Order: sequence, then C-alpha cells, then structure tokens
Amino acid sequence: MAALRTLVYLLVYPGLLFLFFYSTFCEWFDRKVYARLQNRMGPTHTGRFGLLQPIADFVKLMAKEDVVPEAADKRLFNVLPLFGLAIVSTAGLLLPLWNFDLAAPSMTSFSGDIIVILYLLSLPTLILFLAAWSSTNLFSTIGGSRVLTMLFGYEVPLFLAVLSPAILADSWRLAEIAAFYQKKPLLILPNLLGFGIAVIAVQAKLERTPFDIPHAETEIVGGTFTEYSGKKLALFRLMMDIELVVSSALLATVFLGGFPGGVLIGFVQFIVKTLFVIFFLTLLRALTSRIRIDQVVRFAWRYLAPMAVLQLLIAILLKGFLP
Amino acid sequence: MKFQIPIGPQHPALKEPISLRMTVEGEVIRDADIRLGYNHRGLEKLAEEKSFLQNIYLTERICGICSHSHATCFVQGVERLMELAPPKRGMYIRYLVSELERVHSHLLWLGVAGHEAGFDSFFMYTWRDREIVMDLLEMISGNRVHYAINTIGGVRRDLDEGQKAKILEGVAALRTRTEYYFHIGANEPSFVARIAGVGRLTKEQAEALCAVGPTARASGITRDVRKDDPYAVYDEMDFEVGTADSCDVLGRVVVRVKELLESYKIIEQIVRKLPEGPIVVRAPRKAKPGEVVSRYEAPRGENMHYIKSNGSEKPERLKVRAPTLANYPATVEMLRNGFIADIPLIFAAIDPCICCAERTVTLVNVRSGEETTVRLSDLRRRAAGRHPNAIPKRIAAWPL
Amino acid sequence: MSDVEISQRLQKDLGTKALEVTNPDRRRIFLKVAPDDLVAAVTLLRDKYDCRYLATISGVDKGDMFEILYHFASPAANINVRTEVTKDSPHIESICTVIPGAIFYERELQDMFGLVVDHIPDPRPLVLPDDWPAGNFPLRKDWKYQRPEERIPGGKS
Amino acid sequence: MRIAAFLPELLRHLFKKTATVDYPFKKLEVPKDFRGTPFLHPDRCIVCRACERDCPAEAIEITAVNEAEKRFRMVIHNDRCIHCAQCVDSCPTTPKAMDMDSLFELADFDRHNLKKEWIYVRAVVKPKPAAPKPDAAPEAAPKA
Repeated sequence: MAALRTLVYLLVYPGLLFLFFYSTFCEWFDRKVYARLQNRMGPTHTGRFGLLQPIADFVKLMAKEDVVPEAADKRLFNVLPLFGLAIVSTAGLLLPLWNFDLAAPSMTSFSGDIIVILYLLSLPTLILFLAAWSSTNLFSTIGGSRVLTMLFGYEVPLFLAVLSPAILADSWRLAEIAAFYQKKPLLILPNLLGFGIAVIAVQAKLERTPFDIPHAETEIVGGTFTEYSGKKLALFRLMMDIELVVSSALLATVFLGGFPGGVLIGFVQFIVKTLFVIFFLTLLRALTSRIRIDQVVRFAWRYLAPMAVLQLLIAILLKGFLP
Repeated sequence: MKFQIPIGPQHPALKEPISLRMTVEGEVIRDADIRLGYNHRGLEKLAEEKSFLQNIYLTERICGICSHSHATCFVQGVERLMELAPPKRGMYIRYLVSELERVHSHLLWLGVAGHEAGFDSFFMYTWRDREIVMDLLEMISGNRVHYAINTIGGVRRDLDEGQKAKILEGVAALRTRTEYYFHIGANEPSFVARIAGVGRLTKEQAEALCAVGPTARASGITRDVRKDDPYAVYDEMDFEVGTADSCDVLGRVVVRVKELLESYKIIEQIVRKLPEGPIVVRAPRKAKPGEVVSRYEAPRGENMHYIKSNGSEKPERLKVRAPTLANYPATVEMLRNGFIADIPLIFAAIDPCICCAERTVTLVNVRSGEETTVRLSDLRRRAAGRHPNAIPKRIAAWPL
Repeated sequence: MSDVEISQRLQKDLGTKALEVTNPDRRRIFLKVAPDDLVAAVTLLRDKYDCRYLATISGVDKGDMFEILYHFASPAANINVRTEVTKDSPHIESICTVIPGAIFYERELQDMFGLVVDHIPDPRPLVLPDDWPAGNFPLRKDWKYQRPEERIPGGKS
Repeated sequence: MRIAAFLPELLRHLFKKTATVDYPFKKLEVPKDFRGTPFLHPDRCIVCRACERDCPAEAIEITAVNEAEKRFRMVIHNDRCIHCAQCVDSCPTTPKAMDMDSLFELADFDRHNLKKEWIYVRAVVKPKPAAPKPDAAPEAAPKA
C-alpha cells in the first residue's frame, strides 16, 4: 500500500502527470492573458478556448525531427533535457500539495525543504548553461554565458527575499511557514516588498521578458536553445513550464499563506494563488521591453539586492518585537 | 577572445536576407561587415525590357513597404520626360497616398523597433492602430500593399466625399494614438534604457557617409527633399522638417514621431484643399530622347531615379537608388563598439528595406574561420544524401 | 543661388575642365568633366558648393563608351557630374578619399558594369554572388539574360 | 520616466473585444473597389490585345483558335498575375470586357488550377458614335 502510495505520489499526483497537465494549463493561462493584455485573442481553437494548445504544441514538437549537431558533446546534449525535467519535477514534489493539511502536509515535507527547493530551482539555470555550452553553436555560447552572468544578478535577491518570511516564521519548513501566516495573516503585509522582489527575480529565473536575454530571438536567434529541436526542445519547454508552476507555487506558499483547508478548498486555493502569481509574471512580461545584460546585473545589485536586505532587516526587527 | 558571428542571411531580427558579419569580443562588437546580394532581382536590367507603363508596376515592386514611393519617383521622372503636366486633383491624390504611406511605414517601424527590443506589447498596439491607415489606403486604392494608384499623367482612382470624411476621421484618431505611443516610448524605463545613447552617429560622420532620411535627421542634418527640392504639391503645404540632435536610436524614434505628426498635418491640408477637376491626362506611349533625375522623399529617406530615354517606348536606363543602400555605410559605423544586444535595434533604426540575387550559400566554418561557398544544387544534393529514405517530392524544375 | 548662377560659377571655377554645363530642368544641373579631372571637380563641389551629399553613382552603357554620373545634392540644386570612359580601358579614379560614403556605389559599378575603380578601399563584389562567372557584367547592353522556358511542376498540358 | 507607463492601457484592454478577427471562420469585408482577380466577359471582348500588351506580368495570353470563325482563346495566368488591374484600365470597350472581382483567397496546391481559360467568338464593335476605337491609348480612360 505504501509502495502504491509512493508510486501515485511520484507519477500521478503531485508528480509527473499532474505537473504536466497543470503546467500546460498555466502556459495556456499565461499566453491567454498576455494576448488579452495586447488586445489579441491568444489560443482559441485547440480544445475549448484553446486549452489544449500547449499540449498540442508539445505533441507536435515530440513528432518533429530531432537534430543533434555534429560538433556537439552528444551525450551531454542528449541527456540534459531529461535531467532538467527531473530536477524541476522533484522540486514540485516538495510543495505542500498532498492533502492540503498544513499540520500533516506531505510525505516529503521535512525541516529545511525550503532550502532544498531553492537549490533545486537554481539547478535548471546550470542545465541551461551546460546545454548551451555542449551544443557549441556560437549563438548558444553567447546565450550560455549570458545565463550565468544573469544568475549572479538575481539569485542573491531571490534567496534573501524568500528567506525573510521564513525567518519571521521561525521555520525552514514550507508547511510550517504557511501555517504561521495562516494563523497571523496580517504578517503577510510586511513581506509585500519581498514578494515584489521575488516576483521580479522569478521572472529573471524563468528567463521571461524583460529578462529573456539568454534566448533573445532578435539578437542571438534562440540563444541557449538554438540547436535544440524535436523531443529535446519539447522537454525543455515542459521544464520551463513546470519551473513556472513550481516557483509560483513556492511564492504562494511562502508569501501568500499556503493552501490549507482540506482537499477541495485547498486545491482551489492552490489554483487561485498560483494563477495570481502567474498573472503578475505575465503583466511584467507585457509591460516591459528586454533590457541588456549589463543593465540586468546593474539593476539587480543596485536596486534588488539592497531592497532584499532591507526586507530581511524588517523581518528580523519585526521578529524582535513579536512575542 | 575575438570571434565572428554571422547575423543573416537568415536571422530572426532580419525580415529580409542580408548578411552582417560581426567580429565580437565578448558582448562588444569590434567590427562589422555587410554583404548584399541575397535578394538581387536584376530589376534595372528588367526595366530596360519593359514599356514605361509596365515599369510603373515593376518599380512599385522594388519595395513592399514604400511601394508608392518608387512608383511615384519613377512616374514623376517619366512625366518630365514626356513633358506632361498632370492635373492638380490627380497630383493631390497622388501625394495624399504618399503621406498615408509614410504614416503606415513609420507606424510599422515603431512596432518593429518595439519588437526588436523585445517590447511586444508596444509592437502589437502600434500595429493594431496601423490597421486604420491600411484600411484607408485599401479604401482609396483597392489594395493594402501595392496601391497601384499612379499612372503616367495622373492617378487611376478618384476620391469621393465619403472617403474624404473617413480619411479626416482616421487621421484624427491616429494623431491621438501617435501622441500616446510617443509618451510610452519616451517614458517606459526599460525601453528608454535600450534606445538612449545606442548606435551613435555624429553629424560629421553622417555627413561624410552620405546618410539620408530619418537617420541623417536624427544626427541634426536638415535634409528632406520635400523642403530642399519641393516637388509637385509640397511647396503649397505647410509643414516642418523634424530633426533631433541626440544622434542615437532614441533620436530616430523622435524624428519619426515628429514626421508622423507632420504627415497628419499634410494629409489634412491635402484633403481640405483638394481641387476639382480631372485626375489624369492622356499620355503618349513613347518619350523623347532625354534624361531626368527624379528625387522623392520616401519614408526611409531620399529615393533617386535616373531615367534615360531613347525615343522608344522603353527606357534606355533606369537607375534606382533606394534610401537603405545610402544608409549602410553609416550603419557599419553605428554598430562599431556597440553591444551584441544592440545589433537588431541599430540595424532596425535605419528601417532597412533590403532590395538587392540569391544564387549561393556561404558557409562559415567557425573553428577555422574559413569560408566555403556552396551552390544551391550542391546543397540540395547534400540534403538528399543525408536523408536517403526521404520520400522524393514531385520533380520540380524551377527556372533558376 | 539660382540655377543660372550656379552654372555660371561652375563654368568660371572649373574653366576648361568643365566640358559642358547644362541646366535642362529646375534645380537640375549637369556638368561634364574628363575622367582625369573627376576627383578635382568632386573636391571643388564638396568644398565650395555644399555638395557633401552624394546621392548615387549611375553608369550607362553607351555602346563603345561608359557614361558615369555622380549625382550630388546640395540644398540649392542637384548637380550631376558626368564623365565618360572608353570600354577598352574602363578605368575611373575612386572618389572615396573625398566622399567616404561613395564606397557602396563604386563597388556596385564594378559589379554591374565591369568598370575598374582605381584605388578603391574595398574592391570585393557587393551585390553579385561570389561564384558569379568572371567577365559577366549584367548591366552592359551586350549582356542578355535568356529566360528559360517556364516549366510548372504538376504537369497538365 | 515613469515606471509601468503602459499599465493602464494594458489593463483597460484585458476584458475588451479583441482587435483581431478569428480569420478563417470570420472574415472582414473588403472595400467596394477592391482589386481582386481579373476575369473576362467573353461576350464583350473585341480582341484588341491591349490588355495582353500592357500586362506587366505577362499574365494574359490571347491566341486564335480558329481565325475564320473568329474564335479566340484567352488564358489569364493567375499564378503570375500581380493584381494591378492595368488590364481593366487598358480595356477600350464600354462596358469593359475585363473586370476585377473581389476574391483574395487564391492559394492552391497546383499552379494549373490558377489558370483561367475562355474560348469565345470575338464581339463586334457596335457602330455607336461614342464608342472608343479599339486601339485607343490605355491611359485615356482610367476609371470610367
């Protein structure tokens, strides 16, 4: 029975199958909102309201010819998409999503899981860099170096911003942090600055406009993904989508109080809160133009990092005053 | 570490084939080289085999965006050669279409600039509003792209009152929208950060390298054929030449927005002053021997056609100078010491319209830096060798 | 400055170098010089007539001669400098030292007419492909393009 | 500089009707004088060949089927046509034998399907005083 439960946990919910469908739904939501913000229609015809469009795109890419460049490091080139997918799916398992009961959250909940999930979420960046470097394309190489340069910009603010609610809640466990803010919802307010910083940093992590520099199509063709095609590209895209779900769920857990209330209400809360975060990410994408790599680093260290430190200070001070 | 990256002939930032070789050092461009010829259609040779009337449609197809510009420039010249005086009303309608085309071209450019900078919302909204002027053009001429409204001795279609009202209405709507886009373009921090101070071209450089159009005007050179050499109806119009002296991409945006606002002014004047009368005079089929230099201010800069006739119904020589060619030397200068990220913006800022023969493919071996040239037929054979089991398509023999 | 004044000044400044000055149309002045005097004439135009802007260079095949026209534009008028070289020795001096922006037009002339521009800074072909057969110059009048019969795949008739 | 200068405009359009049209299912109207595809009224053509001569794309071909019966065959190569409507302007008959319809969805898998063919007997010019001569210059009557 335990083995079956583990299998369900890994493959069906909240493992691969759920993450696959929910991440394609999130991509649809992102595309639809982005289109409506631009007075366009977005996906319309595949499925009701075009809901199946991301799945159709995925299937189409899976059916396409898969080209591996001759000069590439073939083993690395082939295996990286799978690695990336595995890493973000593992991160997905750590979210308090099993029975939506914050007291007994899920099989994998342990003290310190917030550190692990942050660590797992920074690995895809490394995967992208290795993918770019192993394909040996010039545009990819430039894209890869941009991936790493950008990493130094956004990673520190993200960590500082996400850790300050944890400090305030006095826990390194996602479910306990969420439960703390459920009990004291007013304490969400001092963390709003951190939420803003985290949204911007997540946008950079997901490489979406204005931070889509590593694969800026008008500058360096596809950047990291220039040589990727067919199944591998499909897996990479799925990886990015799952990363979108996981990071928005992480923000929802840490900043917005998690998803309590049993299976039904908890699930609704999960959907609403992740979509709320994704809406902000989409809005940010529609609002801005792509900036240059030097501007990203300057922006991150001049504005984001000091503000994240400020947020941390607020959290520490507040904690001193709290009983 | 220096290495060369090929931008084009196929590249997402370029909508037409051209090859830019960038020698880069990290993210900084050290040198740039331009190679044309991927789109050379031998148009000047073809023009010598067609009659003047047919050549109107040929010149119209030099460019898809400024189709009317080349046709008008050619027709102006031929009318001079044939010593025709086109009627006033015809001229007014012809240059009304010119100005509407300028509006459409500049709005298109604003969108492209947004897209190249990754500002897709800006791109979507400007192109949505560009539909207003596209619809006006379709209403006047019967087509969205190749208006074909010129004929030797006047224009082919007349305007009625309802159309005049619609034009005024459309222009009023566009004016408020243009002002709004200017406000966005000048205020959105991420966009301004990308265009301000990028692609510098000093006034001296612009003058020495013979830049034209908005590129030159953004470097503080007041060069506009409509003012310098007022052809046709432009000496009756009240307008100003928009310039900027910031010498960068932001300046080129400002110049184009100013020109948009001036164009609205001209359009309103033309529609209000539109005289009564015929729209066309009868033209002979042949032109006397002679030569003429016809100049026209296209949206991208000065068009120049040199037409030489020999007394037959075909021109002896037609030389076409499109504005983009004049701006290439300046582009190389602008690209130098810029960032890779600025390539699409700088290149788009001259509003390139690449009208130039596609017969070979150049492969650059990145490791050794040596270039090998492969004929299209070889490439096809290689492709067939790679996929021996591919289902053969029906034998196609295109005239190559 | 009116057209007539410019024409007279050109006659006076260039003296015997000006083989012919005509003014066929408003703001259009055609000046003919010998090929050897070209650079001198262009320098004079640039310095004294505000013609820093070279619009383009057109070549015309006139049977046994090539006519080359340099279209300059100043705010006052459009001055076109005409010069002729024989087909047997089609050599012309580069004006890039005077007007750096002329480089693309001179390369185009080399491609299309087989003129040899002496001292050109960058003699590579511009518009013609790299494997274009040597000695083919498309805009010469004796160069004819034979259009092959159009064959449409699919075959009905 | 203003942060998020575009925000009001974007949010305003979130629940508005879209500017784009669901194309293959819904179509926009083309204007009245839209230049679509050329076609022939075979009963009016007097075989003056003005359209064939003036066509910039060599898309019109007129051949005699039977000279004695005055039967002619006209092919409009729509795969070459550039839709400039010069043939309509050049046509000297009243009412015009050449005409444009407003079709614009011309794509086909086979270029042969794009060629349109008419075989007809030459029309006789009615002895009307106002009727223009068959060889009148084409520019004389643009848009009657």
